[in-house]
Order: sequence, then structure tokens, then C-alpha cells
Amino acid sequence: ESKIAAAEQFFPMLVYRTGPYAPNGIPVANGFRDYYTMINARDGGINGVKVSFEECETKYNTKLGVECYEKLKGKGATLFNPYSTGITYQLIPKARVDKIPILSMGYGRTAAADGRVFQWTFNFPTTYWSQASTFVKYVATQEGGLDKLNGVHIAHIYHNSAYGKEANPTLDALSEKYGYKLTKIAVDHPGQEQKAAWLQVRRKRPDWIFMSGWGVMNQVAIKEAVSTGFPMDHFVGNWWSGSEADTVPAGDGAFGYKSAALHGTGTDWPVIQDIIKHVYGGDMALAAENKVGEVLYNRAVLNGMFGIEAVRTAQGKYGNKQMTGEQVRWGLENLDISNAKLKALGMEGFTQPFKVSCKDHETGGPVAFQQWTGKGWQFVSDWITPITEVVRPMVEEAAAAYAKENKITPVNCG
Amino acid sequence: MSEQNRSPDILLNVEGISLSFGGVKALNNISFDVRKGEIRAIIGPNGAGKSSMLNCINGFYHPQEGQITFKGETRKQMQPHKAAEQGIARTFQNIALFKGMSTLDNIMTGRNLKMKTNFLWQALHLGPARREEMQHREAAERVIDFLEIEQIRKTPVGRLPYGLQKRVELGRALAAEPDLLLLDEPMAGMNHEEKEDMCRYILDVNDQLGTTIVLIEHDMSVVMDISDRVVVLDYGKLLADGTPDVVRANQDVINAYLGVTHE
Amino acid sequence: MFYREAGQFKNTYHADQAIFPIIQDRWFMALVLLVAFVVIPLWANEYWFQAVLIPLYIYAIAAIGLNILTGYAGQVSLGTGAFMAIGAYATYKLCTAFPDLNILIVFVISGFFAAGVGIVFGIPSLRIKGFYLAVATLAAQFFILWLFNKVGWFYNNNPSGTITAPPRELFGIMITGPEAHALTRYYVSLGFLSVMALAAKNLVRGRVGRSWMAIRDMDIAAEIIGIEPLKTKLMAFAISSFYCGVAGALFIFCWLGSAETEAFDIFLSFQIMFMIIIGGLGSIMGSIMGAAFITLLPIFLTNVPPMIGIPIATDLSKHIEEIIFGVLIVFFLIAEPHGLARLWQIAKEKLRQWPFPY
Amino acid sequence: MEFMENVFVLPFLDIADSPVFFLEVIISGLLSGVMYSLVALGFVLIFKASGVFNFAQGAMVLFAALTLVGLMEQGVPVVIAILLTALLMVVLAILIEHMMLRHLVNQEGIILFMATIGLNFILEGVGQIAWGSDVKKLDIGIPDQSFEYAGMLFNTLDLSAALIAAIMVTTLALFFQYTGTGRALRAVADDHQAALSVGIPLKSIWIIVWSVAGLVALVAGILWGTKVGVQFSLVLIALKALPVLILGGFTSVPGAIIGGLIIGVGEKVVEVYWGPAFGGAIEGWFAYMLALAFLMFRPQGLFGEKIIERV
Amino acid sequence: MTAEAVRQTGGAAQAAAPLLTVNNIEVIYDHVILVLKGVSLAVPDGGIVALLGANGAGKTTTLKAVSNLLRAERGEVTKGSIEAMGERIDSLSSNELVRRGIIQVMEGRHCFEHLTVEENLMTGAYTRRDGRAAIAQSLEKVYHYFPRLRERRTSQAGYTSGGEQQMTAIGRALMANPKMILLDEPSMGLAPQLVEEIFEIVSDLNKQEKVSFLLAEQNTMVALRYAEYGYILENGRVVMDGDAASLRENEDVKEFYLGLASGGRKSFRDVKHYRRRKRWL
Ligand SMILES: Nc1ncnc2c1ncn2[C@@H]1O[C@H](COP(=O)(O)OP(=O)(O)OP(=O)(O)O)[C@@H](O)[C@H]1O
Ligand SMILES: Nc1ncnc2c1ncn2[C@@H]1O[C@H](COP(=O)(O)OP(=O)(O)OP(=O)(O)O)[C@@H](O)[C@H]1O
Ligand SMILES: [Mg+2]
Ligand SMILES: [Mg+2]
Repeated sequence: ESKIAAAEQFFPMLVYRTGPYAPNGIPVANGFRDYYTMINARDGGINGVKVSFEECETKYNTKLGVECYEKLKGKGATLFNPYSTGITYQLIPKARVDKIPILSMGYGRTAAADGRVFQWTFNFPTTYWSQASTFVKYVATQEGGLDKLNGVHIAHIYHNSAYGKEANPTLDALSEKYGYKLTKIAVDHPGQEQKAAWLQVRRKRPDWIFMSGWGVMNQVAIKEAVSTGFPMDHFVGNWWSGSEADTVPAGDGAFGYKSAALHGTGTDWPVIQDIIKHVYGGDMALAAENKVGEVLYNRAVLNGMFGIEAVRTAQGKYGNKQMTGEQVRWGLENLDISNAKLKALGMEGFTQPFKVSCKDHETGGPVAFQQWTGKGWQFVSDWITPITEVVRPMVEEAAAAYAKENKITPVNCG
Repeated sequence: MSEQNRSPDILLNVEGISLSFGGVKALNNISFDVRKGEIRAIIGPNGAGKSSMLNCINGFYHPQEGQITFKGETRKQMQPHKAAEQGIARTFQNIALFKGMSTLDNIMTGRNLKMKTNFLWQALHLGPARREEMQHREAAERVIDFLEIEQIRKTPVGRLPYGLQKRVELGRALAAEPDLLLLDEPMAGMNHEEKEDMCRYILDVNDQLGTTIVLIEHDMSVVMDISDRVVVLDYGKLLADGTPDVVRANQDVINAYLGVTHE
Repeated sequence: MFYREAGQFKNTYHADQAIFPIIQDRWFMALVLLVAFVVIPLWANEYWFQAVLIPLYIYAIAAIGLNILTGYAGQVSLGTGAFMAIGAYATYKLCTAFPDLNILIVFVISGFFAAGVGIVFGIPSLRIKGFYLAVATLAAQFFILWLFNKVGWFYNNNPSGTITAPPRELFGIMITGPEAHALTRYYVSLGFLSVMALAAKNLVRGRVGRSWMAIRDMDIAAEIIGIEPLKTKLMAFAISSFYCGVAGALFIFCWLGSAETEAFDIFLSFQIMFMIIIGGLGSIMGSIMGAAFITLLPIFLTNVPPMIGIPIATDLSKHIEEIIFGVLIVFFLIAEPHGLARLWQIAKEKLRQWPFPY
Repeated sequence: MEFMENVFVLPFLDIADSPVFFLEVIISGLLSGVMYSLVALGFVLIFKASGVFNFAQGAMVLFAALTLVGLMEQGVPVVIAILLTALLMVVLAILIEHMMLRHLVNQEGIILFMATIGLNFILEGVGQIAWGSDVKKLDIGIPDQSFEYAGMLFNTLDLSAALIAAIMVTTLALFFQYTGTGRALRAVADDHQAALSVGIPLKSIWIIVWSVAGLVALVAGILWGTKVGVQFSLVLIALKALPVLILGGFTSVPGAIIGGLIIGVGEKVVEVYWGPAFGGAIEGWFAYMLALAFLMFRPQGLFGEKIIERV
Repeated sequence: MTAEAVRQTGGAAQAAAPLLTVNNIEVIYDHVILVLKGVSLAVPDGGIVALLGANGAGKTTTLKAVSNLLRAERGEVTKGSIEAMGERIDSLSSNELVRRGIIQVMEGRHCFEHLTVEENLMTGAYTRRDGRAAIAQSLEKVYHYFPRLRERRTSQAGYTSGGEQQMTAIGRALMANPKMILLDEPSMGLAPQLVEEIFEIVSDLNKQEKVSFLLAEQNTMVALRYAEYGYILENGRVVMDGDAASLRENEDVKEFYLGLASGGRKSFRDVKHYRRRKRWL
């Protein structure tokens, strides 16, 4: 705590710039770093409170994550973005005790959307389960309506881990509801060899494929899909399976591949332009080398914005000074990302507005679908809202089970 | 030890043993017996099948034909550790000590079969386990004393010179207090004086404990001096069997094995 | 001259059989225990407990377990991670199914589950040896983790597929769960380590340990002198897996708090393997030293450059750290292939002769 | 009951239902098996010739591939880049011998194994410092296209890999069995000290072997890199090669190939037909179980040298 | 050979420039175990020199110091020097030594288990560059010396008997066509007839091909019969040396190494246990 000057807001960064997931980790880490840097350079911090940050390398490894967490905690961290499902799971119980909130944007434990049980964990704007439901809705729009889903054959190719399996319950539940046929195909970690999975695809000939992949698994799957001759525009990744790192190695074959998205890509957004201006001094080439505008980079920018805005929100209540973990938590819980605010932040259209509440830490934000054009990604759908009436009860059930097992009394959100 | 007080009971009887490896007939219909309390030597040229014979006796090799009777019990096949339980101990031609362990531990391993406490007691190192350990340590110390290897008690055996290793190996076999002791070239690589010591130990074991001994050795002076009866093998065949003097005089044996002696 | 045994006579075999027959060693050990039990808790902060000491002790338990199997009984195993997972999942199942069961006892029972599975995967060791045996243990590694990942029953069908340490207390003190204080968890791990290290030491210096080493050094000769190979090897597998199982339980319940199967992946097995090789195969003390080396060194390497004020990019510093780590491993092996334990011994031997060179 | 049916009835009906597809599964299995063999081969070479289980083989594959891609990104023409990388692998072998192996003569297998783990860390670190951790596309002109033939799908990259592997294995197997150097290599694996005593220069032997293993790693790196992109995950391919290695026998060059084929076919058939009954992703552990089953009958692997047990 | 003649050749050889000289070397294992405490010896060109001594005296260590195999056992020469053919050889690798014609037959056989007997023999010819024909000829010669090996040539060395392995090890060294052989306990485990044969081979090679020998041997009787000169090692020091004949006459040598008490050879049965060895030191 002592190391932080009085007027600094410290943002810890758990990054993975090395190891098997580095191709994904690098743009994420750069995005955070650049957004924080830009805030200091452009605005002089948050309402005059400078942003400070420090990276700690986790190699995407839970055990190294512990060390990083403790180290950065000791330096006055007030908000963690773990960027690894494993580390998130591990920090969720600690958050409550250490009084440091966790923001796992679009990953981690879906049940944490129930803010009454997971008071200290946030996963807005949306979750895996919501995402799966938007995928089903997207297929419906392509097939001509939800009622046309009956008889459609969807395959879910997933990373055989807790993360990869997340979408399964939702897809199952919706399959029951809408009558599409669901085939689940698991791919073992790390996924460099997927012949068996794609043989099954060849055999079963699904109409659509949804993929929950990560790292090398995505690249190989896209290549295999190409060589199997699967129509790429019917192959949709989740938002962790749709970045440049996944499509580039497959070359031209990847054209037409789709994925879910939480935000826009490219550099045409005012906020990204600000970064190029303030961080890279307008040097586009340098910016491109640092992956500015790539999917995962922009995701980190969005994520960085959430953290900063949470602090700003908290400052609105507690005064313009350095916020504590508890205050940041309040800020997160009362975060209101309105269209006006997005505009002010240079992110209009970049993502959709939402409002967090005590009960709902997810907000059931909408998801868009984007397609790979060979150079970049392009939105090919509107923002699709999740099927909340199916997802939310599942969330509450899971949260209740967790509360029971861990002897947590849900808070009353009034 | 004179002929009269040697008991004539047969401790071990080997009948019609044949053993082959692929094309090599290592043993071919070999029969002989070993009386209780005697020192029985097996000699023969290199590759004659002597070590293989010992391996058959203690169950490491399973002969294709023939049977072995030990203490009146006839068997065709058995597992080596069963043989050990019945009271057969041995030393090896290529030293087979436990290299990572100290001399004392090697000898204590020889007493393994006699130790019974379960591992839970041992983990606690209390009560019966501790008593037992002490009691066997004493027995092991007697062996160490007997073989005069006190100074190297705690030395890892891998570091010992060859001759001492052989002695430790003998100690390990003795620690088991066997009824039948099989020795495979116990004196190879020793100088005269050390051979004298080794002979002394062998004779003492035989004498004081009444242990029956089967011995393979290439040093004829040793064999002729200390053994009661000698079996001669020659590339799988039994060439001769009898007292040292008889064997020494046998022309076949001289041709096949002894050559002209220089003494 | 300060370290010598001259003049220290032992009048009983018992005294001679003591773990530390030399008085200086006994003092040293007492000092170590004093530091671990009293000094460290007074001084350490949460970072030290949570990032350094607790994992160190837990790894040390697993390393002792693996050392029993690999270092003493000579059976190469790469299934440590899986056996640890069994301990962790068994603890989770037990303490959620029987919330009132004493948590410390649950840890021990979980160890027995691991032991049972260890025996099953140890059976091939009768026929398969050396590096080939590693395959049997790798089969265990991959199969068991797949099973825990696949079968929802193991994680109580919760949708996230992970297990989380529920809060459990003993005599009113939280032992596990997020509220359990780091100091408590520190003492629990240290307590387990002390007791289990002592028990392991007792085992390896007695009959059981000798049979293990005999099998390791020369299995044929061991069998010929009456050591039953199957029984001895299976016992090693059982006891080793027991240690790993308990370590695995502590791993989740006293350290990580929550994990999925990936926490126990093959790299954990490798890591424990590194510990015992660097520490010294066939040495209990070495297992602990190896665990310390492998856990502390990277932390040290990560924290040094910023401490002395050299700012290096995160990835560069990680890579450099890896390289230094690799170089040090090679360096230590060249300096002393038999590990830190042996180095320590040689140091003592030199001390004994000091000031004479030999 | 349903499970029983899924295990004992349905898969067979499935196979009978579409024999062409079954054939396709088998052929895919054979082709993926060859890809594993390429990596296993590097292990075999080093083990056979020095008794070292080289943990760093995966890192060598990565290192070679990274260097090749890195050079190509700098604008070096393909052929020259390959030659330069090959040269670098030889230099690496010399360094390894100089800094590591010669100081560890006559040590036990497990110690040498550990040393290669150290090497593994070093190579990973150096490779990534030099060339970064990003995914890179590797294209040296090996065609990577699919075509359908007799109702089955083939990929030209897989076929090329099979051809290359066949050539490498034949050459190496002949080399080991019929040349004086091959004999010397096997002697070294048996007993370092005795090999020294008859004047076999351990140092140059090791340099040769590690160089060849480095070149094999380069070939594996090229093929795998073309297939999945060059990135850190290439290191993990070693895990796929382990069951192959074990099943074929650590000491057998042909074993690496046959083992690869058996594992490849076994795991694909099982995953495709039996995977669904078990919930999928069973090929990972199945490969090990299959290897284990073979070992129960031949403890030295299918073609490994017999383990000599004598007293 | 009469004692007189031996003394003469031995003496003459000593005077000639030695092929190998070891000057006052000290050897330490594992950085702490001091084994040789200053050993010096010389082998004349074309001579046979015996190295005698009890178990653990340091014979093997001395030979390994010469052939530079110590490094592989974590031992090192810390003092003194070793010269052969007029140059320092302390730092030469064993490969270079073998090329120069110095080869060691290691104690305890050390065959390559997985190679066949013939392949084992062929590894001995690794350093030779004089063509297949010459090597084939040497192989013939080895088979001529050891007919048993011819019979077993295709079996894996690991499965041959102890004596067969010993023959293989010696044969392997002969295949290198050496100038000097360091023989460590060649007679160990060999049948008496064969022991004689081995020493006949030694003397044969020595006479016909001028091969020199440094042999560590426990069978003192035979060793001193064939060697011209002998050194006796005790506890890492040379305690006595002299030509073979004089050693054979020495009372102590007679008693401790030859087992000849004043009254002639004594039966092993009659050795008394209280007798303790006399020490030279
Ligand atoms: N396990 C085995 N496999 C193949 N051949 C074997 C095996 N064991 C022994 N032999 C062969 O059987 C023959 C007899 O071997 P054995 O070891 O019994 O000889 P030995 O009489 O002890 O000879 P030595 O005096 O040289 O030790 C040898 O030719 C040997 O090669
Ligand atoms: N690798 C080693 N490490 C430690 N000490 C060793 C090593 N090798 C030998 N020694 C020690 O060196 C001393 C001399 O051993 P050496 O083998 O040279 O004796 P030797 O005269 O050849 O005996 P032997 O007749 O039994 O072969 C012995 O005391 C032995 O314990
Ligand atoms: Mg024999
Ligand atoms: Mg010797």
C-alpha cells in the first residue's frame, strides 16, 4: 500500500505474454496497458487521480496466478481482471475476504451473474450462457425464425475443460425448447490434433457448428474445417474463438468464418484513435505491431474502460481520490454505461449500453456476430439479446447451489 | 571335519536337469546331490553352465526338464523369493549388491525375511518395529564382526573395492541364516591373502553353523582344499563327480578344464 | 572442525540408528523447526504464506511421496498430478457429503483413496520397468483427469466443473475455505509436512525402506534374497500415492481454494519430478530442499530485477527467468548429479575435515 | 444398459453401416500417426545413441520452426532459411555437447533426463526471446489441399509427411544397423565408460546424434508448423509422441513409425466410434492405455531391444 | 625363462626410455575421497609390468588415471603427471589415447550388453583406419585366441557367461591393434586353463608384436611369472617395486601374495583365523 502515492489508482494486470496462450495474451495485455496509459496522457488520470499499473506474468497458469495475485494485492490492488478461467475460479472466494472485486468480462463463472451470492464478482456485459443463447437466436435468423430450428443440426465443438463445457447446459436446454438436434464433440487440450473430431463432423454433417475453443485449438479447427470442406459461414466461434491469431494461420481458407463479439474491431473508433495518438504518437505502423485494433486488443480496451469507469462512478459517491476495493465494488455495482457515456468515451457503437445492479452482475447484454474477411472482422448481425428467461433461472439455480455448499447467505438487494 | 561325523542325509537333489536358451543347451540332463553340511564345488570351463545351475536351484531359471528336491520337497518350478523363504541364499558372479545402500543396510536386507512388523509400526518407529530393528541390527552386527568389515559399516557399497564388495555380498547371504548357501565365484579378483580369509569364513560358516555350501570357483587350489565333493560340468554335460582327488586325477577333467597345472 | 563426529560415541545400536546421530545435526534440525514453527509465523506476511511457504510445504509432501516411489523404490512415475487430484476430489466429495466430518481426518482418508488407485496403476510395474513404466503412470495421469473432468458426480454436477474448498472449521478455527486465515493454513500444511516427513524417514530407514531400495538397485537380486517384488512395489505405489493424495487435498483446500482438473495436469507431475531430481533421489531431506529450490527460484528470479531497479518487459523477464532456471538446473546437475541433498552431505564432509582439504 | 449398447453394439453397426467411412477413419489414423512418428523419431535417435530420454525434443521442434519462420519473415528465401536453420541445429548440438553432455558422462538416465529438462527451459526461452511468442503462419510450399478420392478425404500435407517420414526412417534404420558408426552409437547407449575405453569419441558421437535429432526436429517442425502454425504449442506435441515412442520401443527407429501408425489408427477409431459413448475426448488417454496394453506383452515395446535380466 | 634372464631384460628395459611414466600422481574422487597418494611407475617399451596389491589399494584407479577414464567416475588427477611416448597424456581424451595405441580392458568386463559378441569385438576397431581387410584379420586372430567366442558370436553379450564376457572384453581391446594394453584383472572369473592361455597370449603379443602391458592382477603367481617388473600398491602408495624375480623371492610377497609359507604351499583349510596381515606402513 505504501508504494502507491496518495493520488494513484493502482490497476494490477495478470498477463500472459509467454507460453502456449501468448498469442492471445499479448494483444490483451497491450490493450489494457495502452488504455491506462492513454487515460493518464489524455485526461491526466481519473478525475485527477493518476492510473498506475503493473504487469505480472502468469503464463495462463493458475498456480503462478496465485503468486501474482498476492504480490499485486500487496501493492494496493483494488480490482482484478484475471483473464483466465482457472484463476477466476480461484479468486472468487478470496474476493469476498480480501475485499477486492473481480471483473471477469465474458469469462469465468457464469453463476457469478447472481450478485446476491457473488457480491464481489462481476461478469458483465454478458456471459457464456447468454452467448450460447444468442448463437441459437442467430442461427434462427439465418434459418428463418425460431420455429424453423426444429430439425436443424447444430454441433458444439468444445475445448474439453470447464471453460469449453460452459455452453453445453444452455445449448441442451434450448435444444429441448426449440427442437434442434445437438451433437457435442469434445477436443482434448491443447487441440493440435483434431482429426477425430472432424471425422465426426464429416460423418454427421451438422448444419451449423458452434465452437468454444482457445489457443491453438481454434487455429487447427479452422484449418480442419477448411480441409473438410465445411461451409465457413456456418462455422461460428464464441468470442474467445474469433481473433486474428485464430484465422491468420489458416490463410485464405478462413474467409467467411464467423464468431461472436462483444465489441467492434479495427481502429476506426475514436477511443482507438486516441490511443494511437497519445500512446504511439500517431505512428500507425508501431500501433499495428502492437496489435492495436485487433479483436483481443479492443476487448482489453473495453475491459480497461469498465474498470476506469467503475472507479469514476465510485468517485462520484466517495470523492475524487484513490478508491479502495470496497469503493470500487460499489462503483462496479452501480456502473451505468449509457449511450451518452459511450459517446463521450469515444465508443459509440463500439459496444452496447448496460446497467449493472446489485442483483444482476451480468446485465444480459447483447452479442453481435462478426465474420472474417481476410483482413479484418466485420459485423454480420445486429446486436442480439440473450434468451434471458431461459438463462437467468439456470444462473440463479447454480448460484444457490454454490451458496449452499459454501455457506454463503445471499445479500438482500431490496 | 572328517568323513564320519558328516551326516549322510541328502539336502538337495538335482535330477535330470536340462535347460536351453534358444539354440544354446546350457544344461543337459544333469543330476547330482548335495549332502547336509558338506561343501560341494561345481567347476567347469567358462560357459559350462555352472551359474545356470545355481540359477535353477534357486528358481531364477526354470529348467525345461528335470526336478529339484530340497529338504525332501520336490519341485519343478518355483519363484526365487520362495526359494529364499525355504532357506536358500546366494552370492553372485557379477556382484549384485544394492549399490545405493550402505554395507549395514545391505546386510540388514539379508534379514528381511525374518522381519515381520507391519509398515504402520515402522512409520512410527515405535514399539515392536523398534525392538525388532534393534534385534536384527544385533544379528547383522554379528555378521559384520565375523567378516571383519566393521570399518565400512556405513560406507555406500558402490564405493567399495571389488574384494570388499564380494565380502559384503557374502555377509548379506549369511545374514539370512540359510540352510543352503550358493556361492558363485566368491574369490574371483582376490589375492592370495584375501582368498585365505574368504576360505576361512566359508569353512567357519560350514563348521560352526553347519550351513551346507555349494561353491563355484575357478581357483583349483581353493576348490581342492576346501570342498568335500566336486561336480565337473563341461558345456552342459556332467563330466565327473567325486572327491577332489578323484576329480583331479580324471583325464577328461584335465583335458577340458584344468590344463597343465603349474604348482 | 566445528562439524565432526569424533568423540561422539554411541553405546547402543539404537543411538546409532537415530535419524541424526550427530549432535550438530540435531541442533541444526531443532533450529529449522524453531524457525518454521515460531520465527516465520511471527515475521511472514500473507504474500509469503500464500505465494511461497504454503505451496512449498505442500509440494514438499508430494515430493516426498514421489521420492518414495521413484527415489527409493526406483519406479519412475509421471502420474503424481493425477494422484494428487484423487486426494483433492476425494476430499471435496467427502466434505460435501459429510459436512461434519473432521476436515483433518478427511485429508487422511482421501490419502487412502489415492493409495488404492495407486495400487491399481502400480500393478503393471511388475512387468514394465524404467522409462517404460512411465507410460502406465501417464495412462493414470490422463485417464484420471479425464474422468474427473467428464463425470459430473465428482464435482457435484456444478455447471462450472470445478471444485471449491468449502469452509470447514476445527475447534472454532477455520481450516479451509476463503475465511481460513493464511496462518492457520500455514500451520496445517507445516504440521502435515512435519509428521509425514518423519514417518517417511522412519519408513525408509527400516525394513520397508530397505526392501524398496533393494528393488531399486537390483530387482533380481532382491527377489532372490526373498523380497517379493510385487508386494514391495505395490506398497511403494500405495504409500507414495497416499502422500500425493494428501498433498493434493492440501493443494486445493489449504492453498488454491478452488480448481479444475487442469491444476493437476502433467506439468504438475513434471514439476514434482524436477523437485526430487534436483533435491536428490532417495532422500527425504532432498525432497524438501528440491521443493524449495523449484518453488523459490522462479519467484526469486521474477522479483529480483524490479527489486534492484531494472525495469524489463514482462515477457522478456519471464523468458530470461526461464533461461536462468534451465541453466541453473543443468549447472546443479553437473556440479552434483545426486542433488542438493548430496551437495549438503559433501559440504558437511568438507566441514568435518576443515581446515584440511581432505 | 444404454451404455452397454453404446459400447458393444452401436459402434459395430456403425462400422458395418459405412465401410468406406471406416476406411477413411483408418487412413486418417495412419496419417496422423505418421505425424506423431516424426516427433517420436527424434526421441528414438537420441535415446538409442546415448541412452538419454530427451525431454527437450518438443522444444527443439519449436526452436527449429521458430527460427525458420523468423528467418523467412526477415525475407530470407525458403531454401536458404532451411539451410541456415539446419546449420543452427548443428551448432546447437555442439553447444549442448560442450556445455552439458560432456560433464554428465556415465550418469544415470534420470539425471540426463533432468538435464534435458533444463535444456528445454533454455530453448523455450531463447527461441521466444529471439522470435516472439506470436502465432506465425509457415508456408514453404508444401501443398496443403484436400481432395476426395473414392469417397474419402485426403490431404496433401499429410501425404507428404508420410512420404518424408518413410524416407527418413528407412535411411536411419539402415544407418544404425549396418554402419560402424551406428554400432558405436548403440555401444554408447549401453555403457558410456566402456565406450570410452575402446576409444569411441563420445563427444563427436553426441554431436552427430544431436545434430541428426535437431534435423529431424526441423522436419517435424516444418510439417507440424505448416499444419497448426508456428507457436509455443508445438512443444506440447511431444506429449503426443510419447505413447508412440513407448509402444514402438525407445530404441527402435522402425518402431517409431509402426508405433505411430498403431496409435494413430487406434485412437481415431476409438474416438470416432466409441468416443460418444464415453462423452468424447478419450483419445488422449486411450493412446496411453493402448501402449500400456502392448507393453504388458512386450515390456520393451514392440521393437525395442530386449531388456536383459541376468545375474 | 630363468630368473637371471628376467632380471636382465627387466633391468635393460628399465634403462631404456619408458613407454609410459606416471609421476607421483594423486587422485581424488567426488572432490573429497583421496585415493592415490602419490604413485609413480614406469612401463618400458615392449615390457610387461605388473601392478599388485590388495583390494582397494588403487590399482584400478591408477589404470583409469592413465587411460583417462576417471572423469567418467567423477574422479580427477590433482597432482603429478602422466607421460607416454614422450608427451603428456593427462589431458588427452580416451579416443586420442586409443588412436595412439593405449587401450584399457576394464575390470568387471563392461561388455555392451545389447550388442552381439561380434559387434562388441567390432567396436574395438572403431578407431582403426587401416581398412576392412585388416580388421577382418584381427577378428580372425581374436577368434583364434578364443574359439569359444566364435561359437557365441551371434548371441547378445548380456546373455553370455561371465568368462565369455571376459574374453569378449579382452578380445575387444585386441581389435584396436594397440601398442600398449592396460589390463585390469584379466584372469578374473576365467577357468585355470584359460588363465594360462590369456597370459600366453599376453606374452605372445608382447614378443611378436611388441605390445607393452601394464597389468593389475590378483593372481600374483601368474602375474609375476609373465611380468618383468612389478609394483606393489598399498593404500594408494607404491610400497615396493622391483623386478619380478626379486619380488618372487621376497619373504613378504611370498607369504601374503603367493601363499608360500617357509614350508611350501599351505592348504587353505589350515589357515588360522587369528593371523592378521602385516603392514608395510
Ligand atoms: N539367460 C540366458 N540367455 C541366453 N543364454 C544364456 C543365458 N544364461 C546363460 N546362457 C548361456 O548358457 C551358457 C552357460 O552359462 P553360465 O553362465 O551358466 O556359464 P558358467 O559356467 O557360469 O561360466 P563362467 O565360468 O564363465 O561364469 C553360456 O554359454 C551362456 O551364454
Ligand atoms: N567412484 C569412486 N568413488 C569413490 N571412491 C572410489 C571410487 N572408485 C574407487 N574408489 C575408492 O578408491 C579406492 C581404490 O579403489 P580401486 O578400485 O582403485 O582399487 P583396486 O586396487 O583396483 O581394488 P580391487 O583389487 O578390489 O579391484 C578404494 O578404496 C575405493 O573405495
Ligand atoms: Mg558363471
Ligand atoms: Mg580393481
